[in-house]
Amino acid sequence: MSRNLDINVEHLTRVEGHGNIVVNMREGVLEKAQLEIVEAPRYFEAMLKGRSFHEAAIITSRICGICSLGHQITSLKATEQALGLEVSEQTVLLRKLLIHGATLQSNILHAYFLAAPDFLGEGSVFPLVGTHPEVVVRALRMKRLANDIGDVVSGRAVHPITPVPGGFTRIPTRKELLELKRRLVEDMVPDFAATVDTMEALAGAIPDFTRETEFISLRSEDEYGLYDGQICSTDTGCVPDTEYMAMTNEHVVGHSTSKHCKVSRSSYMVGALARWNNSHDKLCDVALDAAKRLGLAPDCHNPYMNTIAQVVEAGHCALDAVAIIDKLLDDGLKDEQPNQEPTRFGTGVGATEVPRGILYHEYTYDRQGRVAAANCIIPTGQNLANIDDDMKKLVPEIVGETKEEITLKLEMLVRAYDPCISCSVHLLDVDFIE
Amino acid sequence: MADKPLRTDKPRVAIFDFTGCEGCELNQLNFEDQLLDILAHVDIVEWREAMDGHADEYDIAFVEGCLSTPDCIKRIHDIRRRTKVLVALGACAVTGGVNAVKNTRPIEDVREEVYGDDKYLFPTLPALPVSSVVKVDYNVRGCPMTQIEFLRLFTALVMGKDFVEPDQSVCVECKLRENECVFEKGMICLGPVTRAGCNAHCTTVGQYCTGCRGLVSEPNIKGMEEILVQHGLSVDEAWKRLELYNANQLEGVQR
Amino acid sequence: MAQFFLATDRVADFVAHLMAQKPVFAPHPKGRRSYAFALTEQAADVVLDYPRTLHSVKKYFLPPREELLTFDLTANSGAVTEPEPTDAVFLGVHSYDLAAVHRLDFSFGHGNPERNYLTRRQGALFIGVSFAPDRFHFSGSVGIDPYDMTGCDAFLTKLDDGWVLDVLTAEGEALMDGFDLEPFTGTKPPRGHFTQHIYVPQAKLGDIMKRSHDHEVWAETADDCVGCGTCNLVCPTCYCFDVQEHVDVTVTQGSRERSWDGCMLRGFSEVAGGEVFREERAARQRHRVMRKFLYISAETGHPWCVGCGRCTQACTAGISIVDIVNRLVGDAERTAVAPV
Amino acid sequence: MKLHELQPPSDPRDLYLPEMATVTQVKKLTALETLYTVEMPDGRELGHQPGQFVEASVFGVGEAPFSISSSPTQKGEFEMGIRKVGMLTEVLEGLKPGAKLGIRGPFGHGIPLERFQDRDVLIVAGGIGLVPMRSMINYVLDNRDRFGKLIICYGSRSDDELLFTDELAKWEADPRVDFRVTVDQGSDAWQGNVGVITTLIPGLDLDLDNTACCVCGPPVMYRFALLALKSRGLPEDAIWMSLERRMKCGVGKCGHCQINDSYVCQDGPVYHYPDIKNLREAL
Ligand SMILES: Cc1cc2nc3c(=O)[nH]c(=O)nc-3n(C[C@H](O)[C@H](O)[C@H](O)COP(=O)(O)OP(=O)(O)OC[C@H]3O[C@@H](n4cnc5c(N)ncnc54)[C@H](O)[C@@H]3O)c2cc1C
Ligand code: SF4
Ligand code: SF4
Ligand code: SF4
Repeated sequence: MSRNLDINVEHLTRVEGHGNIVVNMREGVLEKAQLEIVEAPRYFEAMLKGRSFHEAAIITSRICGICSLGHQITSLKATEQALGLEVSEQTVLLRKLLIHGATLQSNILHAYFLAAPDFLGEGSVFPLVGTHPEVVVRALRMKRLANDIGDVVSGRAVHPITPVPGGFTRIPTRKELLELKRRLVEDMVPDFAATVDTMEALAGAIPDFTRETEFISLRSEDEYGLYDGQICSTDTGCVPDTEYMAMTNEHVVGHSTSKHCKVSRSSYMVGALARWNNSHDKLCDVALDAAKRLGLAPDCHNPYMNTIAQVVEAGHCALDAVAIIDKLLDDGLKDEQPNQEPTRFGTGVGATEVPRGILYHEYTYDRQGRVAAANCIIPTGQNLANIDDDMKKLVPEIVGETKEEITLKLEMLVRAYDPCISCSVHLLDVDFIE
Repeated sequence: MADKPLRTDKPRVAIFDFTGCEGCELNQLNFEDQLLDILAHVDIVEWREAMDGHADEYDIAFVEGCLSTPDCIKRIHDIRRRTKVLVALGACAVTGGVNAVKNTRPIEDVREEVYGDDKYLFPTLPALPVSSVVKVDYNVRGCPMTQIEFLRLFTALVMGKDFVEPDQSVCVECKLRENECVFEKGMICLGPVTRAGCNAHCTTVGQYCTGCRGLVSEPNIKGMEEILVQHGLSVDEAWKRLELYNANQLEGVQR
Repeated sequence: MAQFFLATDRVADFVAHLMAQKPVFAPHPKGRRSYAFALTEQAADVVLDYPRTLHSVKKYFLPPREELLTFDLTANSGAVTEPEPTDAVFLGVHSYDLAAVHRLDFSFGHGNPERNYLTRRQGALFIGVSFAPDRFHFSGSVGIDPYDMTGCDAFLTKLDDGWVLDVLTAEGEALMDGFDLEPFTGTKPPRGHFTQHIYVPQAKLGDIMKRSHDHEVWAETADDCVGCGTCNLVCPTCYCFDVQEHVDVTVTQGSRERSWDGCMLRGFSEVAGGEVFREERAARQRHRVMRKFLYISAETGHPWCVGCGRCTQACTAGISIVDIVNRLVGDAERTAVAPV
Repeated sequence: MKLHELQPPSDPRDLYLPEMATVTQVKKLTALETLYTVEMPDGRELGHQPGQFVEASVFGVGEAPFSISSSPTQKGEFEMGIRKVGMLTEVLEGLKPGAKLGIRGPFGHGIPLERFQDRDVLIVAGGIGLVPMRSMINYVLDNRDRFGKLIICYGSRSDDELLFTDELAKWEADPRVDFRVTVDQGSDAWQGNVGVITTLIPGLDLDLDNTACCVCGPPVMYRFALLALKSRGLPEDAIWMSLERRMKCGVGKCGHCQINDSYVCQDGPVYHYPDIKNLREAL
């Protein structure tokens, strides 16, 4: 088929940040298929320069409101490594609990509010308030609880307050943790089961599309690695987090204020699907069960399934959060003060799995404890090349469909990555010329 | 309704984002307990982060983010023309937010540092608060925007009454909550010159106030600098801390 | 009335005995090195030997935030929020804080007696405790001794190995009922010395204040003062308040709420149209200090500062009310004796 | 120790609970000012003195002090003249007859009528200061034989901001009233005096030994009006003035209206000039 196609989706909706989808086909030859990021550049690395180590995480959590917790924790890990600050086991457990809360929150938000409207043929979640009130109320209840984990443990779900270099400025009380546990067990577990039912009913709307690519994520031998682990690639195996540069290979691409990344192929994918492919063996039974019902199998190469991988992961986060709370309470909560006495001034790297994929921060500090150099590599930035490559394969496959169908599938593809464009990227616009 | 001043029509609300982290918008989706009540009082006609669709006119426009590109300036004028009430949502929109830290350094250095030789690919301006370009009717301060303040403003707008910003220091709310002052812990704090309204959220959970809600009117900056220096910061570091959220407001203030 | 000995290792039992009868509000550790009055849940949490609490017991009679009315916007009707009467023991109150309560009794009991305050205040029983003056206390200068038992139902005076328990009223006696106590026959140890002093009595201070309206100390302090209001908010005798309306998100219900306010805050003396009557921080500092040592004092004969030292300890800018007053005193004396 | 001496007040009317009064008439005075006629519940008399004020409120919006503009001789209802300046007053402006309004009061010291009795009465009112003074003016007119001459000096920023224009015309026409009015800036149609209010004072025919004067106006006016009155030879103890401060309670607790040791809501708003002339911050 020799078709001419110009798709330009400006300011793609229901993603975080501003991006455009641009597709050009001339005489059946695809000239261009890419996600353009039009978010205004923010210059965070430059803003960090000269700031005190007390401020680094406060500033970097403002890179992105959706993954503020991820940035905060990653930043703290980099700072602690650079300054030689040891943290306690309790601190690590509390941080893991926070990551579970944030992942749960973000995955639920994405599945229900941003992706589900596509499956139901709606433009937003608001019409669902009228048509599926029980689903909306359930989603809100799950989101509330996930956010409450953030509120209780970090003072605030968006731009957390209490996690600081070396620990926490406030330790949650036993009572607060018990209440979170009660709600996780009594509300979240049944709500998760109901979510799987809902998603199962909708899964038929997920396009069937496969493209082999490289998947990169953290993997830990002890658990489903979100807080720490080795950086693992489905192509090349694992390296320690300090060698992160070899696993990203960042370069600037003209159409994007965010930097693109590639490692062994022209592109790679990070995020829930990458974590699934690398670490599915570490998920709890409830999550594995959900995966089976939702048709998610290991080595899945359909990027649209990322949304399903997020749902599966949400179940794991909910249950593992309960396990972490039990451990914290069994060990007895200690009223610890953050350890903020640097033992050295050097370079440190933090790598964390945040909802959209692996996130890296690297800082170098001077002898006054001020940032001398900084580098942040954001998951959505890493995925951009992969999205472009997906589009290049997808468009010819669906070129026989109507412009509206093609546009919708492209938008859904981009949304499936749950891109967080304000970290780096923006929305899509598709314009057709035939 | 003769005996009630409340308005009866549902205001049309639109939400826009400029340069920022979108945490303020996210915070609007985080009103899980109130979202349905809020939706009962307004019609949301445009909100890119949450829905498809576009409207030509609105009663209330919430604007998040600072203005940092020529395109931002164009868009904000357009929004101002289409809306009756314009609300700046969050620190980025109200003061420029953390983005304005870049204004304290030469813009060329900033661009070079992040994008190297590719620096000219992206147009950029100083990070400006919305009010420096168009008239802003109300502010919801904070980074992220303070939820309780958003609700206060929201109810005021729905009732058709004015909204008065608090103009006291965060110390007032901090004391109302009987917190131990973080200075007692050997930390520093910007609460004394920062505008209240957050119910001293950060200091209540043991972190220092970073000044995200902007300055009180007529702040004694010299006095605040002195306090920070007394507590061990260098003058330079004291100013860095003060500028984190207030770089635009402190521009030209004597050190 | 009777004097008993309470050994250190029996204090927790004593607290538990009180708790069995009434709710007990007492000092607890708060934060890294502060104390705050709180409802006692475990007797062992109570700290009797402490320098000062963040807020005084004022917070129980004049809460930091208080609902005055609730209203229903659909019916356009309002109802008073009835104050909860107090039936509790306030354990471990320092003499100056009780003196401050008495000053508030005056402010809320005279003129237009206020039901909210008086209802809460009425049923309060006090067990005072002595204190060792630290570098901020100066209550001795305003006539309040660390061993002063005025207004207490019982009083604990610190010994090396325990406490002297003075039982002072019938209510106090009733509280001790059933608690085994041995009489105390010794003498109380001498009380600790103050390191902070105001050098003239209130009788003279009022006069000095009257003449100090234009003293340069106000402007000088204003250079350092950041107008944060902390000094007002921690003061046990400050009682100014703000009133605000709150409407809930359904826009059908709401409340009229008052909260502590302070004259050091710029907006406090603002009137409609934006004019601020005490625009200068210097004028506000003067008003605060005069309120403590001149205005109400001229009417009652008592200083309205009880020497707790809170404002000085808490001031973010390190401003000391004692230094201000002594500066005025010193300058007044110098001009008084200077040859004409 | 229990508080034995001080019992909570037995008065069932709570200090802070407003009574729900009814707005019976709303009349626009100028672009900014509106006159409200208000009836207390069950038609109860408010029972005020000229110069006193009430705390008026709208639930969910706020409460503020407003002078009572009608004379106590006007029974059954009272009036308030309110300028739109902010949140509450803006909402008040939208009220229609039949609306309910929260009222507490009357509060404060009004004009001490006994000190004005049998003397010539001089009223100096600037701008919205005429609102409370109107209560006194009409009181004097309704009790004509108890007072001497009535002299009114009224200054306004411009002629279209003049309040109560029909009453002004009546006073002007009344042979028992010496009525003078001036505007800072007149329109083309304005034929009367132009100039600030103090320019009216030198020309007044005053019986200096037998005049009681009350002054009310914007903060800046007082100092100049006092100077003018004193330079005419009016003794200080013949002068009263009404002051304005923000109030949150109206009953001498909240501290907002305090000028040195004086609470405007208790000791004022009408003060005897000798009592406050040395009160710094007062004028
Ligand atoms: C004795 C006396 C008599 C008076 N008589 C009259 C009269 O006859 N006619 C007349 O027009 N005026 C009169 N006034 C003035 C009148 O009280 C004011 O104009 C009135 O207070 C204006 O109220 P507002 O709410 O409309 O305006 P604003 O002062 O703008 O409103 C402020 C409102 O916001 C609230 N507010 C203010 N600051 C804050 C903050 N920081 N945080 C939250 N909320 C805040 C206040 O509670 C108030 O409700 C009189 C004043 C006094 C003292
Ligand atoms: S912690 Fe900060 S906000 Fe709180 S009282 Fe201290 S200085 Fe003020
Ligand atoms: S003025 Fe200061 S020292 Fe005096 S009672 Fe108040 S807080 Fe205590
Ligand atoms: S606490 Fe200190 S800095 Fe704050 S208002 Fe009082 S005197 Fe000023």
